[in-house]
Amino acid sequence: MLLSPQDMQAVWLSIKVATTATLVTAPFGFGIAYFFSFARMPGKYLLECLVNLPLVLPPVVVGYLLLLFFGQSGFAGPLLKFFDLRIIFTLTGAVIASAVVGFPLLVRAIRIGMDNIDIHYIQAARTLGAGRLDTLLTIILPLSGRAILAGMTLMFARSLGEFGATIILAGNIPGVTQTIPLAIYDYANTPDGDRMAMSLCLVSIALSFAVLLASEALARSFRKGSADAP
Amino acid sequence: MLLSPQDMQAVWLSIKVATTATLVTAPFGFGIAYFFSFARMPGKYLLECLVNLPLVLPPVVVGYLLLLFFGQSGFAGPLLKFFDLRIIFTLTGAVIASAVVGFPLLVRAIRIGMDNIDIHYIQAARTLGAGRLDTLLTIILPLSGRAILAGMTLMFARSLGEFGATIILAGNIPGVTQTIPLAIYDYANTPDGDRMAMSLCLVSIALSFAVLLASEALARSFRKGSADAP
Amino acid sequence: MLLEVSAEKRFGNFLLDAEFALDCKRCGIFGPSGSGKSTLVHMLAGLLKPDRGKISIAGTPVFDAARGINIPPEKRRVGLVFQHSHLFPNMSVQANLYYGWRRTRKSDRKIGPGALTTALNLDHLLKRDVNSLSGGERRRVAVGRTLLACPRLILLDEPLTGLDAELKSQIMPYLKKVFTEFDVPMLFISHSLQEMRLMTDEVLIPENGCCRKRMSTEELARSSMTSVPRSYVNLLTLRRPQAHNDIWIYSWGDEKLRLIEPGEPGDNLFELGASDITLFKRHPEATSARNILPCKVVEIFGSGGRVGVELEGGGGRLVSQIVHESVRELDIQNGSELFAVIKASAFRKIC
Amino acid sequence: MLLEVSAEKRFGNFLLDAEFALDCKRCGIFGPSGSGKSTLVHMLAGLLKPDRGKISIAGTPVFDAARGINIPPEKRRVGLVFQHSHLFPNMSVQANLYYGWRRTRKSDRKIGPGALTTALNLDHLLKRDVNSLSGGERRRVAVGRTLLACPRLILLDEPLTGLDAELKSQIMPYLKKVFTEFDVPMLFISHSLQEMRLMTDEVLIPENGCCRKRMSTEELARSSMTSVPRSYVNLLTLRRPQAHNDIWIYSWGDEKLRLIEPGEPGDNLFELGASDITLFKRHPEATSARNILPCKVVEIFGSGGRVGVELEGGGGRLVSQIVHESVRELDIQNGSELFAVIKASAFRKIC
Amino acid sequence: RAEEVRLSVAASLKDAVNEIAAAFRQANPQVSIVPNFGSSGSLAKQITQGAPADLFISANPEWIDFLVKEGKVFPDTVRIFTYNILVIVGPKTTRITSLADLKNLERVALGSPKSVPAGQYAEQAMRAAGVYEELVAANKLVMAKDVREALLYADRGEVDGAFVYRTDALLAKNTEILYSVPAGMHDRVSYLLALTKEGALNAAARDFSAFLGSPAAVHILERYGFDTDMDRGKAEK
Ligand SMILES: Nc1ncnc2c1ncn2[C@@H]1O[C@H](COP(=O)(O)OP(=O)(O)OP(=O)(O)O)[C@@H](O)[C@H]1O
Ligand SMILES: Nc1ncnc2c1ncn2[C@@H]1O[C@H](COP(=O)(O)OP(=O)(O)OP(=O)(O)O)[C@@H](O)[C@H]1O
Ligand SMILES: [Mg+2]
Ligand SMILES: [Mg+2]
Repeated sequence: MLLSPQDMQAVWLSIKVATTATLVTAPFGFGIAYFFSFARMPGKYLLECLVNLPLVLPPVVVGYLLLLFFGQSGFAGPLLKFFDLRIIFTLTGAVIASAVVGFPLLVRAIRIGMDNIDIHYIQAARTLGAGRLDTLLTIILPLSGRAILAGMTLMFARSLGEFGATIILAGNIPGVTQTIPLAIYDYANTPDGDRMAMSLCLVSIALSFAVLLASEALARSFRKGSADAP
Repeated sequence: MLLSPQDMQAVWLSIKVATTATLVTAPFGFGIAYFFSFARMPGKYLLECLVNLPLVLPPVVVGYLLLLFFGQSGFAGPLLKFFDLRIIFTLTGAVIASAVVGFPLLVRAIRIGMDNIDIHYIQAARTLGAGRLDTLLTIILPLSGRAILAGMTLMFARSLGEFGATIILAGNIPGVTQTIPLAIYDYANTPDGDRMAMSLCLVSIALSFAVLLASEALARSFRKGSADAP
Repeated sequence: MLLEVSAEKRFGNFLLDAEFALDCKRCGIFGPSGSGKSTLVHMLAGLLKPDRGKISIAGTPVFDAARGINIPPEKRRVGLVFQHSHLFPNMSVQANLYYGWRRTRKSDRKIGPGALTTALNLDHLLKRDVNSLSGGERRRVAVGRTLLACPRLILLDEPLTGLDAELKSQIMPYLKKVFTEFDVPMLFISHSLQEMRLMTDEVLIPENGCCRKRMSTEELARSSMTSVPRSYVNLLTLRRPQAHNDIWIYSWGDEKLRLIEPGEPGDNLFELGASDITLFKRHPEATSARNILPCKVVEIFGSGGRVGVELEGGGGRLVSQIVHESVRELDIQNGSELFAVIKASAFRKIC
Repeated sequence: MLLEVSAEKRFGNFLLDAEFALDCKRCGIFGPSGSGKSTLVHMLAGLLKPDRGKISIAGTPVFDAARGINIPPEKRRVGLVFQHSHLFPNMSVQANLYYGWRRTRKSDRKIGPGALTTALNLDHLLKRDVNSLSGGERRRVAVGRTLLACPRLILLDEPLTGLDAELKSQIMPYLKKVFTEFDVPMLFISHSLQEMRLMTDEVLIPENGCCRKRMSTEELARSSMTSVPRSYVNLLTLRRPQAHNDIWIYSWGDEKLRLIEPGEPGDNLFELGASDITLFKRHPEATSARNILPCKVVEIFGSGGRVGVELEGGGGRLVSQIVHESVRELDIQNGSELFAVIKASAFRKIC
Repeated sequence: RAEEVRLSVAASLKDAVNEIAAAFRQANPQVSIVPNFGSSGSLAKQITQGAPADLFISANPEWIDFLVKEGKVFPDTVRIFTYNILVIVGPKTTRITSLADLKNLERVALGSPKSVPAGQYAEQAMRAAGVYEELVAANKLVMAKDVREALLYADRGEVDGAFVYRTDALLAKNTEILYSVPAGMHDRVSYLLALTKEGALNAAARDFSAFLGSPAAVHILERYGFDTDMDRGKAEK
C-alpha cells in the first residue's frame, strides 16, 4: 500500500481540514448546545431546525448553498472581498464545508450529554456565587466533557468523509484543496484506480481509529454529570 | 412551489426510506450502544471503529462497498439469490444505504445518553431480581429514551439527506428508488433546475422540522437517567 | 441464615478486610463513617467483586475467587436498601414498589403489598411520579421496594436516616414485624445504637476497613455506656395498660409501673435509660417520681463515672447507671437491697 | 437580618403558602416530611420562582412578582446546603470546598478555610476525588463548601442527617461557633428538636405547605413536651469543671453540680432532660443521685401526664417534668419549696 | 500570477488533460497549471460564483451556454475540444446488434438523462430506435449518477448492458464493448472548451488553450480513446 506524493498531500490536507474544523467549531457547538438545552424560548425549535439543515440536505446542496452565500453575488461575497479574504477554492472553504456539515452532529452529541447533567450541580454552583457564565465554564463544561469529546470525534470522522459540500465550495485542486474523499473521487476516473482508492480509504479508517482511541482514553478522565455516588 | 408528480413520488419514497431505516435500525443501535457502553472487552474499539466506518468514508465509497457486498458476485450475492431477494436497484437498497450511513450517528447518540445513566439504578434493579436483559429493557431502555429519540431524529434527518450511498446501491430510478436527494441531483445538474431543486429542499426541511418537533415533544415525556431529585 | 465472609477489597489506601461468620437472623453493622460498611454490603449483594476470598450465604457460596464462582446479584436474592434511595425515575411510586415483587416467584412472596404500603404510609402516593417526592417519602418507597422483593437476606444501608422521629417510629415497628414475622434475615447498617438494639441481636463492628470484630448488641450497648454520651438503655416489654387519672399503669412481671404514655392492650416495648433510674437506700417519701421498686443488686459492671448496676426486681432485670462515688457512699454490693426510683415520664415508647 | 416572605408556589396538589417575617439570626424550619421545607428554601435561594408574591432579605427585595424583580441566586449571597450533598463530581474535595470561596470578594471572606477543614475533619481528604467519599464524608464537604462561600444568609436543609453521633457532635459546635462568631444568619431545617434548640432561637413551622406559624424555639420545645415522646430539655451553661474522684464538679451560678462528664475550662453547654429532674418534698438521704438542689417553684404549665414545673435555684431556672398526680400529691404550687434531685449522668454535653 | 493557468475540467477528462498539461509544461516550465476536476454542472456554478478559473472544459454544451448567458465566458473563445463515442458495454456473452436488442436485456444502465449528457445521448438514440418508452415502462432502465457508475454496474454484472463512452469502456475489467451506437442516432458527443473573462486576459491560459488543439494534445486524446475526428463533426453539422 504505497501512496503517491499527491495522495500523501491529500492525507495531510484531510488531517488539517478535519482537525481545524473540529477545533474551531467545538466552542460554537458547545454554546449552541447550551442554548438548546437550557434556554426557554419560543423560537428555539426553528433555530434547531436551522442547525440541523446540513444534515437533512444532501451535502451537494449544502455545498451549493455555501457557494451562493460566499460567492461574489452572495450575501458574504462583498464583505469577503472587502477584507480580501478568499473562501472558494481554498482550504478555508474545505474547513467551512466540513464544519457546516458536521455541526449538527457535534451539537446533538453535546446536547444529549448536557441534558443529562443533574440540575442540582448547577443550582449548587449558583448558590455558591457562580453566575451563569461561570457555572457554564466550571460546571457544565467539565460535566459535558465526555459528550463534547464524543461530538468532536463524530465531527472529525464526518470531516474525513466529507465530499459533496467540499468539492463544490473548495473545489478539487490537488495539493490545495484535494482531501482524501476528493482524491478517491478522482481515482474513479482512472484505470486501476480502485486499489489506490482503497489505500486512501484505509488511511481514513486508520486516522479515525486513532482519534477514536484517543478520545476514549481522554473520556475516561472526564466525570459524567449525573451519579451522586456511592 | 409546485411539485411535479414525479417529485411527489420522490418525497413519498424519501419518507418511506427514512422512516423504515430509522425504525429498523433503532433496536440494533440500542443493542450496539449497550454493548459499547457496558461491555468490557478488548476488541470493543475495533468494533466501534467498524461501526464508525460509514461516517468516516465518503458515502459514495460506502455505497460502492455495499454494492460489492450485496452484488451478484459479492459476498451476500449468492445468498440473496437463493432467497430470491433483491437489494440492488430496489427500495430495500435505499433503506440499507440510509441505515448504514446513519447508523454511527444513532449509536453514538444513544451511547452518550447511556453513559450518563446512574449506575445505582442498574444496581438497584439487579438486587431486586432483574437479570441483565430485564434491567436492559426496564431500566436502561426507558432511561435512554431521550437519547434514543435524539439518535432516531439524527438518523431520520441523515436519511433524508443521504445521496452518495443510495444512488450507488439503489440506483436512481424515478418512481422506484428516486428519493428527494436523487431528484435534487437531477435538477441541480440541469442549468435551470435550481428552482425545482429548492422546492424539494424545502420539503426535506419541513419533514425534518416536523420530526424534530415531534421528537422534542416526546422527549419531554421521558425521564433522564441521572438526577436523584429533589 | 449463615453468612460466611472471608474477602478483601482494596480502594486506593482503603482496604476492606472482612473475615467473619454470622449465624443470626437479626444482625447489624455498626461503625463510623468511612469504615467500609457500604462497601461490605455491596460485596454481599454482588454489586462489587471482592479482590479475593469467598462469601457464602446459607451454605451456598455466592462468591469464591478460587473456584471462579460469582453469582450475579439478581440470583442471590439479597435485597439492598441504598443509603440514597435511587428510585427508578422513569416509574411511578407504584411501579417502583412492585418492581421487585413482580420478579419474585409466587412461592417466595411472603410480604403483602397492601399491608406494606399502608404501614409505610404510601397509599396516597402510589400514583405519583417519584421525582416529585420529598426526601422522606423517597426513603419510604425505597424501603418498601426492597421489602416487596422478598429477598432471603436483606441489607439495609442506613434505611432510616433522614426520616423524622414520627415517621421513624411509624416505620420501625413495621420493619421489626416483617423481619421477624416473615423470617427475613437481615443486615442492618446504622449509626444509631437505639435502632441497632431494636433491629439486631448481633453486630459486626468494622474499624477502618477491618470487619472481624463481632459482639452481641447487648454487649455493644453496655460497652458503649462508658464510651458514648448516650448511656445504656433498658428495653422493657410492658403489658395491659390501664388508665388511672392522667397516668397509665402497666404490668411488668409481678410489678406495676406507672407511665405517662398510653399503650396497646398487648405487648408494648418501652425504652428506659439506665441513668433514669435513681437508687435509694431507704424508701424516699413524697417524691414526684411515680415508681419506687424494691430490688436487689445482681451485678455491678463498668467503673469510674459510669457504673452499671444490674438490679433484679419483681418484673425482671434492669440496669441502672450511677457513679462510682454513689456505689461507695451507698455501699452497693452484689445482694444489696435498694429502691429504684423511676419517673413516669422516663419511659419512651418504641412500639 | 430581616427575612420577609409572602409568596406562593403550587406543585400539583401541593400548595406552599409562605407568609412570614423573621427577624433573627438563628432561625429554623421545623416540620414533618413533605410539609414544604425544601421547597421554601429553594425559593429563598432563588432556585425556584414563586408563582406570586415577594421575598425580601435584609430590606432588599430579592423577588417581587409585581415589580418584576428576581435576583439570580449567585447575586443573593444565600448559601444552601442541600439535603443530598451534590458535590461537584468533576472536582477534588479541595476544589469543591474552595469553589464558593474563590467567588467571594476578599472583604466578605469571614471564615478561614484552614480552621473549617480541620473542624470538619476533612484535612486528610483534601486531595481526594469526591466520588470516592463515603456518605458522611460527602456531607461534611457539602457543609464546608457552603460555609466557605460566606453567604449573608445560609440555608441548611438537614445538614446533619446521616452523620453518626460522634461526627454530629464534632461538627455541631463548629457550626454553632461559625454562625455566631461570624454573624451568619441562618435558616436551619431539621427533624431534630435538639438540633433545633441548639442552632436556633426561633422556628417556622410549616404544616402541609402553610408556612405562617412561628414560635420561639423555647416555646416549641415546651409545647412539644406534651406532644412528642421526647420531653422538654434544659440547656445549661456550666463553668470551671474540677475533678473530684471520678466526678467533675461544675459551677452553675452559685450552685455546684456534680457530673460524670469532663469539660473545658470555659463555658460548657449541657443538656438536661426535664424528666431527669425528680422532685422531693424532703431532702432524700442516701441516694445514688449526686445533685440535690433546694429550689422554689416559679411556674407550672402543661397538664395531664406531662406537667412542666419551672424551678428557680441557686444557679438559675430549670424545668422539671412530672405528672399531674405528683403535683397533687406533693401539693406543688407557685412558691413551693422543693428539692430537685438530678443524677450525675443525666447531663449530656453538647459543646 | 500570469504564469498560472487554472483549469476547471469535467472529471471524465482527468487523465488526458493531466497528460496534456504535463506535455505543455515541458515546453513552458515557467507556467504552472492548477487543475480542478468535477462535474460540468458544479464547475459551471463555481465559475458563476466567482471561483478562480481561466479555462473551462465541459462535457456538456449546455453548461457552456449557461456561462455564456451569465457573461462569465467569451462566446468567441468557445470551441470544440474533442469528441467521444457512445457505446454499450456488457458481459462478453451478450450479443447486441442493434438498439432493439436492448429489449431482450433485463436491465440497462445509463447516466440519468436529466443530469448526465451521456444519458441524454442514450435517450436520443433509444428514442430514435423507438425502444425508449418500452424500456422505461418495463423499469428496465437504471439511471446512474454518472457514466462511471453506469460502467460500474455493468462491470459488477448488476446490469446486462450500460451506455457509456468509449473512453470509459477502456477502464472496465469484466466487460467489453458490445455495440457502438451509430453516430447518426444522437447529437455528437462533444466536449467544449472556453476561456473565462479572466482567462482571456491570461496569456498563459491562451497559450494552453491553443496547445489543447495541438497535434500533441490530439495524439494524447486519441490514446485515451477520444474521437478527434473534427471533420466528421463539421460534416454532420
Ligand atoms: N470507589 C472508591 N474508590 C476509592 N475509595 C473508595 C471507593 N469507595 C469507597 N471508598 C472509600 O472506602 C471507605 C469506606 O467507604 P464506605 O462507603 O464503605 O463507608 P461507610 O462505612 O459506608 O461510611 P458512611 O457511614 O459515611 O456511609 C471510605 O474511606 C471511602 O472513601
Ligand atoms: N416538582 C414537584 N412536583 C410535584 N410535587 C412536588 C415537587 N417538588 C415537591 N413536591 C411536593 O411538595 C411537597 C413538599 O416537598 P418538600 O421537598 O418541600 O418537602 P420537605 O418538607 O422538604 O420534606 P422532607 O423532610 O421529606 O425533605 C411534597 O409533598 C412533595 O411531594
Ligand atoms: Mg455508607
Ligand atoms: Mg426536604
